[in-house]
Amino acid sequence: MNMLASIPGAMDAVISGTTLAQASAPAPMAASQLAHYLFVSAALFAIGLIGFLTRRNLIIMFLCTELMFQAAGVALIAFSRFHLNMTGQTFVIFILTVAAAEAAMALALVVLLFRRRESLNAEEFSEMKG
Amino acid sequence: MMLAVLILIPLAAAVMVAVAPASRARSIAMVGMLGVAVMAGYLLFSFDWEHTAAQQFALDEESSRLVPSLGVSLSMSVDSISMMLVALTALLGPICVAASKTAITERLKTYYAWMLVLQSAMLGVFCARDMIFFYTCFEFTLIPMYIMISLWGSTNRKKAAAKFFLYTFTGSVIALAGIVYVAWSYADRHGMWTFDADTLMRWSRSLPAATQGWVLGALLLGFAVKVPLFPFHTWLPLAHTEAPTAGSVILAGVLLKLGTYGLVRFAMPFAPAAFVGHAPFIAAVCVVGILYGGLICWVQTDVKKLVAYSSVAHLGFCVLGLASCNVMGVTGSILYMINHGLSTGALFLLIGMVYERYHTRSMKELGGLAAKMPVWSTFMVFFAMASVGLPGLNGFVSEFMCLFGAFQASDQWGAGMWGTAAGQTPGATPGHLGAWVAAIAGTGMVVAAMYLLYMVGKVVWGPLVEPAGHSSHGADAHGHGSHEHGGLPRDLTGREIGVLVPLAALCIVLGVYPSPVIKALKDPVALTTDEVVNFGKARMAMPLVPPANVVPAGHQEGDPHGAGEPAPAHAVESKETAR
Amino acid sequence: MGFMMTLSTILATLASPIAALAQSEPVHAAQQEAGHAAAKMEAIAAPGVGPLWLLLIPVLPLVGFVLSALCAAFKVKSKLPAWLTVLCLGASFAVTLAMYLQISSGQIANPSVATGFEWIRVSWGLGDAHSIVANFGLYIDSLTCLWMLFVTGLATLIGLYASEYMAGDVGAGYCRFFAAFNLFVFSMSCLVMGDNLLLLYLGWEGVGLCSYLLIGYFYKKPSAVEAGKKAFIVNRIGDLGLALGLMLTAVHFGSIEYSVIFAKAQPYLTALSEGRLGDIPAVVQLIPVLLMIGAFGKSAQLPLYVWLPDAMEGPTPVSALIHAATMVTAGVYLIARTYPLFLLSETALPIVAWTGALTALLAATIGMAQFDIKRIMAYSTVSQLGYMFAGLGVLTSGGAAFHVFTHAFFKAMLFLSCGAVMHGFAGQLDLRKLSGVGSMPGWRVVGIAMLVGCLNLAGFPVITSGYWSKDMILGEAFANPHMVAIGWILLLTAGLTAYYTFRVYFRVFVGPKYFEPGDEVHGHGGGDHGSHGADAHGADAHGHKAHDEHGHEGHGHDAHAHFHPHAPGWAINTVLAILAIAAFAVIGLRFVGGHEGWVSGLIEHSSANYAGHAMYAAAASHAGAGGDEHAHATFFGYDAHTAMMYVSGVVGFIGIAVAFVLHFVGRTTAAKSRADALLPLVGPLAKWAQGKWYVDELYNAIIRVPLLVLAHLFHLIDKAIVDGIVDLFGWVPKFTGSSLRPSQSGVLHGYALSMAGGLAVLVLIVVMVMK
Amino acid sequence: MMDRLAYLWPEIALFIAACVVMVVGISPSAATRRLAAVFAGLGVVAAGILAWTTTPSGNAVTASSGQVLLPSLALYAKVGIAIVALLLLLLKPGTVDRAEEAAIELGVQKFDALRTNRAEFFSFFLFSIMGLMLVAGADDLIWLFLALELTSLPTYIMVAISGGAGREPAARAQEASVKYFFLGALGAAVFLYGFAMLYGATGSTNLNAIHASLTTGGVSGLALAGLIMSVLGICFKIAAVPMHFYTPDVYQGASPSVAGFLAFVPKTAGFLSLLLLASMVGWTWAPGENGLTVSGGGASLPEPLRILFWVIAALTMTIGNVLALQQKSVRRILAYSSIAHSGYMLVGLIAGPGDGSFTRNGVAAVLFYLFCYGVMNVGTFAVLSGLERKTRDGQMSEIDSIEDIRGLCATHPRLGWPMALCSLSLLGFPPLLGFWAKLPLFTSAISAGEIILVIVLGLNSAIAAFYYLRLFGAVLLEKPEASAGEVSASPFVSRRVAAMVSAALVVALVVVVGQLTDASRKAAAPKVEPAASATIPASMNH
Repeated sequence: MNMLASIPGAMDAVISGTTLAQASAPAPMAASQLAHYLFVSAALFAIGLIGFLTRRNLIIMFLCTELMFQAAGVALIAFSRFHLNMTGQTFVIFILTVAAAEAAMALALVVLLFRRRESLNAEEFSEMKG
Repeated sequence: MMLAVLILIPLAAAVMVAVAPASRARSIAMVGMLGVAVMAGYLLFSFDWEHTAAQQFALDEESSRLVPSLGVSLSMSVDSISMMLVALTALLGPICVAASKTAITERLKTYYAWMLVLQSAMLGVFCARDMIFFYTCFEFTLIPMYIMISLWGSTNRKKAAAKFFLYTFTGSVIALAGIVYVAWSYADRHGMWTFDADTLMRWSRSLPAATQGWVLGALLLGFAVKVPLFPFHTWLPLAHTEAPTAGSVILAGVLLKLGTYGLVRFAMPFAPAAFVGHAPFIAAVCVVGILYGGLICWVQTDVKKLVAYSSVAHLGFCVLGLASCNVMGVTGSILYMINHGLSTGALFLLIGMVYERYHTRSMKELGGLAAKMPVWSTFMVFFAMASVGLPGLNGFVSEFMCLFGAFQASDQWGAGMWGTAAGQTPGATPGHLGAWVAAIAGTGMVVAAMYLLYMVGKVVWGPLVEPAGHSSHGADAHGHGSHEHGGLPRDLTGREIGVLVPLAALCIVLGVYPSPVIKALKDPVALTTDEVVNFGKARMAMPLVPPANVVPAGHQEGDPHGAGEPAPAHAVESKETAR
Repeated sequence: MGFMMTLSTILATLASPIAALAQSEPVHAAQQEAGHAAAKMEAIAAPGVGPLWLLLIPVLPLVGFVLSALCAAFKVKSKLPAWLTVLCLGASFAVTLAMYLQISSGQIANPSVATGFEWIRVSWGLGDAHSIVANFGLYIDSLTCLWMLFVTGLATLIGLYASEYMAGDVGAGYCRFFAAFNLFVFSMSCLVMGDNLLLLYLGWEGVGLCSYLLIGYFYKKPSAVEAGKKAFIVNRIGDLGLALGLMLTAVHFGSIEYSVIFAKAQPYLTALSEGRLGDIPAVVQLIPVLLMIGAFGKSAQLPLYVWLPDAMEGPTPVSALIHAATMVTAGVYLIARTYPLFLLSETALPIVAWTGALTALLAATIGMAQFDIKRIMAYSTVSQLGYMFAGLGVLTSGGAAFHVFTHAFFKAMLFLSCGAVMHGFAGQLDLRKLSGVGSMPGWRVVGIAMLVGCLNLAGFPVITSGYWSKDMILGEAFANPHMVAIGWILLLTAGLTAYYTFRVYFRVFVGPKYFEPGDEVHGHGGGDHGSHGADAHGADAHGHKAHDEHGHEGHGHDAHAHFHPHAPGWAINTVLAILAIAAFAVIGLRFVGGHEGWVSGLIEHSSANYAGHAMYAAAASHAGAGGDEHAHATFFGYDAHTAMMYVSGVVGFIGIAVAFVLHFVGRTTAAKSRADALLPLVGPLAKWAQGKWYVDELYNAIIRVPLLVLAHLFHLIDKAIVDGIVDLFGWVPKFTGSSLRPSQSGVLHGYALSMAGGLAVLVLIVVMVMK
Repeated sequence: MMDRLAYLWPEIALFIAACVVMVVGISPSAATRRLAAVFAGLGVVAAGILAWTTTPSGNAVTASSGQVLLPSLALYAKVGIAIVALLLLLLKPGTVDRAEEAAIELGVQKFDALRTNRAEFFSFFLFSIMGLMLVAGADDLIWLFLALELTSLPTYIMVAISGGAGREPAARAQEASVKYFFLGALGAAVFLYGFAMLYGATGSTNLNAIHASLTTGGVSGLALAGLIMSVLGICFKIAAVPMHFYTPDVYQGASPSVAGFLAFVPKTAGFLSLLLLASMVGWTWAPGENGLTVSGGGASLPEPLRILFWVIAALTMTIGNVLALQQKSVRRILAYSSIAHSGYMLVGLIAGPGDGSFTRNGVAAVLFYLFCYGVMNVGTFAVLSGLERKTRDGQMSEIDSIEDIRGLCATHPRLGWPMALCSLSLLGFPPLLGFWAKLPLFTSAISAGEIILVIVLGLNSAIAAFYYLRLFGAVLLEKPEASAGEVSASPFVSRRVAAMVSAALVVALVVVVGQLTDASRKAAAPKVEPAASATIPASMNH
């Protein structure tokens, strides 16, 4: 993915540039370490996307979107550590709450659908077209 | 203020028609139309005929402001050109209502309400001095016509109505783009938006020729669809054959004139350099339109389609007059708008009368009606002659002036083989048309004779041919019983004659004694041609003496070098045009 | 009847004022004769202001038209419109006569202008220099008097004739006929008396309209409607030429009024007379060529003559007045009126002469081979008009005018006689089905009138006016060294004319008595072509049954026994008598007044004047023959004029003799004559001549059919391509819409996939742009 | 802290109203249950008034208290949202459990607090509107993310439960909700990841801070990637091209009143967030010669972003219009027309703020268009929801195909004429509101030099003319199909009122177009430090 390729380059610019919230206490994280974390989050994101596209079961598809949410969380934590400020982590907390809300909603929807259609295969739901 | 009243009367009548019971719809509509006619008459009476070029009856600035940030205002005013066309619209209104008494039997309220709305929209177009107000009325004429065609048309009316609406709508969107571009370039320079016609004219005149070319292209495209000029005319025959009689009369009588009025009032002053530059191209399109339209008429079997194509040919002459950019040509084309409205409107009325009796328009099923309908035949021959341009009737005066305008407008008269030793040809005016254009367009007169006499020969003269259901048994001596349902006697009723007589009288009067109309048009036409030929130097030079009944409209606020309203006509003497 | 007497006395007293005029005349002519080299053309005098009562001349026929139209509106069932017409036209003739008397006595200045009201005035600049003015005014000079005299005179007579001739249609179409008749005279007077070319154009198209209405009078017959349409359209083609000429005059001279044109043409004329031809710009030389096209259209000359023979579909009075005497001479009048312009152009007059001569020859050859006597008379009119144009071409405008004058009378008489025959024999016009009519009871007057007419037309020496007028033209043709070829053509045509004229006379009016009734469509008591739907005519007093459509051919033969021809009434006979007397009286005019007679006297005082010998040298010189001096060609050594006196008489006599031998001697039946024996000798020529040299078919093939094909092609193009493109614009969005529609497959994964794909594509685009 | 609260009074009012409505909804007495809608209305009105009075705008907004990029955006947006929300409320999605309520009245079925979801519908409605107002007031990425999620989650539920009685409509609603939810979640994930990257690139989530770091430090690759990901994610909300696939099925599946809600609320949320993102990354202000000229004139968005917007705008307009041509179902036509209108608004976005005068200011044009679109669209959906037809199995189902609305002006004039007027206004026919909304788009695009886009805009409005004309013609001219089941007006008067009010607004607002345009221009005006720049020249507020 070309985005990944551009990240190390971005890192040098960031480091040389002045980041605002330069925390005093813990030592700044090295760019290479950040890249590892970002690589993991990108992978998670990709897996989630591919899972969403391939799997037919609605619950699995929802789980894939959850995966993509968590990928963003991982990235955020890595950046927070990198920038040494807490904003990223607060963001993750909120992501978790929202993900939980969505999960509740998704399962409620799945229950509603299952009662009607006895099956959770996505192909079932395609009468409307054109 | 009076113009606002003029435009509101039909709207008010339309509302009353919508509210009133269906039975009274027609009478209210007639009252509304007559109200408009009376108001137009009063305007004609109180119009200051000395300063015909001045914008009269203008609304004062404040009350007409609509969208200040966009500079859009409801500014209305009228000079003698618009006054003539307002009079024509006011005249055709009552005639159409009277003519559709027997033709329209169901959904009367919708019909008359929308006809009144159409009338007010048309009047709005002729009185508008603000481009957006003009564009709005220009667009608003589409809805009533669309409804009339799709409700009271004959066989494939849906397709005809949709094509009519979409074709004209696209054309006018392109014209709007042109107008907005000019307004934007003005705002870009002056920092303030305005859509007032005079200001934009003065501004767009100063644009470089290339940009003027684009502006002219957009405006020309928009109005050419409406006129209709040659390549954009295919909607007209379809719309005419499907429209009810009164719809056709208004469509031919006034709606086509919106295009030509737009050309003379907005396209020419907005892009004078480009217009003069492209005049030969426009003339070529017109000449093609004349011959192409004429020849197609000759092979038509449907009478209405024949007269529709003849409108394409006739309006070719009208725009040819404009393309000549000289007083003779432009006066001729404005006269042509009025004359075409009268003669072709009458022809459609006549065709409608036959359609009400025999329910067919195909020339194969009709023939030799002179035997059965002598009065109708007299009127048919009369109006055919008027539209073929027989001298003594109105068609000739305008057709001759357009042709002569084109003949005159050429630089060749001064020099070369055509020139004279003394180099002085008093009758010539600068331009790029000349003898050959007039000669080829002149053959259009012969073609006009061919197709109109073909129609008259087939429908009026010749052995009696009646459609299957209507032929009264053989040449019975007394032909009393008429089989035509719809309760119409064989020949014209008093009402129908009453509708045709005013048109015929006007044809004769305008044919024999057109000089008062020509004199009235002299100044605004001189102004327009001067603006096109030498970019409005005359208007600039005019002293600032506002004529009597013009509310001092004052300068367009924030426009430093505006010369205000053009001043009395006699100051307008465009310079010596002959070299 | 009283009116008739006053008319003949007037004619007789013509001599007195002319005599007064003549005294002053010879001196001037002689002087002109002598000083040929240095003679300066006296300019056309600036017009004086004419009295307004002159406007009565055009207004009276207009009043007649309005009254007849009212009669039509109120469905008048009597002969009232006829009497109204005769009254109005008679009054108009009286006013014309008064005008002539005042002009000749000098009370009104010779060229004078009486303006009624302003018709069209468009000015595009300062003052008059840049404006075109067309008033409803009259330009009066002797040429106008000449023309209006015979127009209104003949119109009155033929109006009287028509009152009886059209009696059959009293209830239906009678008013319409007389309305168009009056409108025609009004248009003709506008044409002749108009003071500007635009009013001439109004009259020009007005007479075209009236001829359309009158030719198409029997509108039930498709052939009549077709003929009317053909006449109007061919005239319109001519009118286009006239319009362009008018515009060119307006552009060059800055005005279209005769007085201004002649004044502005003056410098060119002086240049011409001094032989400085270079000074005349090409534009000015083009004007007459364009005006000529209009003249040829209206006066049925070579290219545009095809409409006149078909115009015989109209009732006979129409053929007599319009298509023989007045309307067709409009072309001659136009050239005479604008003669100074024609003189300016090197090529104009020779073209006119040659066209005239060729038309005369062509028409004569066709006339010889026809069987329908009205068609023969039509072709003879075309031929005689060719003579007049040739006369104008060879610079004898006086001779041409005199021929117009004489031709008007005797051709009207011939047509009316044929009309009387057709009227009497229920529409029979075929000379193979009629014989010995002159000697039948009640047909005496018609026979004599026919004889007089034929003699005049054939140009029987000395005693006929036709001879004198034709002689003037022939004389002048041979006098002019360059026009000798035309002279010979005209001479040959004179012979042919004499032959076909007397072919008709000997086949129809003399010989064994025999007749077959025609198909009654044209004649009196015809079918229900009355437009008012009034009851059909039912049994006519004389037993003609009313037939709706074409009568049955067969009916004629078996009815031989009990059908007897309907002899013409008093109105027809008196008119024929008057015309016969007039034909002879006109000879007098040749010798009275002026060097070459009364008519050329009038011409000399009008704008058509410049036929004086002084001009001779100039015309000769710029006709390219190197004007050494006033070369006066001789005819085999003798002086051209005197020689022509004898030669043309002899040729005429030979023509009559040949006709006598072939068509009278030994002819026992109406159908056959000795001429038929000669047919094989001539071979295909006879068939071709009978087929009118297939000119109609030629025009149809090279003009009408291609135009029809082109029209259908345009219609196809319009429907397919122009409309097609518009529909294409409509179709493209629909097509893309329908092609994109499957993308909405309804399946969730499909959407997700295309969303992801879309994202990828967009990112790709952004990245590419970044590069 | 207290000045932050000043932003939230309208949202607080909505929140309280939502809770009250929920409680009222489960009260045993039917009368109080029916009051739920009234309470919801009161809540929205209160929020509107509070927004009008309390929201700080213009210079009152300080860096700490809110985003200074478009300071007065919140005031205009919140008031506009409140007005359109009121109209949407009038649509009163009462079909949710009408059969159940009827059964309860007849006593056939005992009221069971657990089963009923009528009032919950209104609370979700209010929560979604609250989310929308939060988006308007957002000044932080986290806040923006939460607000967007708060806007869309309730809508998923509304779609799912809006199917109303009857087997077949419910099944269709559920299918719609599936598609909407899952694709929505995908979109959310994408823009969340974008936000993450943005944070990563700039180190802060506060919009002002990000703006400052981007303008000073320049837009790094990571920031650009983050921006693009978030823009593409948000495109789902405004149904722009790559993410538009759900729209037709969802609008057809959900009941028209909910579809009307979907046509306005997520679209406004999307556009407001796009405006914030774009103003965050571009449009730095410099007082110009006659008003404010953006540095680098209008197109100061980074080139790739501008190209992205340009391509999305062109594709959205064209595909939206073109696909609508042959549709038989009115709902699907309106769905595609809403896609097309998103395309038009994107043109305004690209044109950027210009020099601040109304006709040069794309942002003002977008805001004005949003409001006008909201008003026009409610009319059309109100008409659809105002009609219903008895299906075979006796149930009353809502109409779908164009045949059902034939001759509506004759049969139900109070619904026919609003549809006619609104479809003409959506077309942009001159005297109506739609034309005045589209005109600034034309002028701002021309002033920004996007000539090609203007041509595409013109062509599209011509193509759009075709299917709007079909709607107009069907309603006004054609005779009702005799064969189809008898189309009757639904019992809910409020829907007819909504239709008529919206039609009246479409005509009446033309008179006050001047004032409205000024308001939207002020909304799009930048924060100008009084000390630094000269007062805005007189001609500016002309």
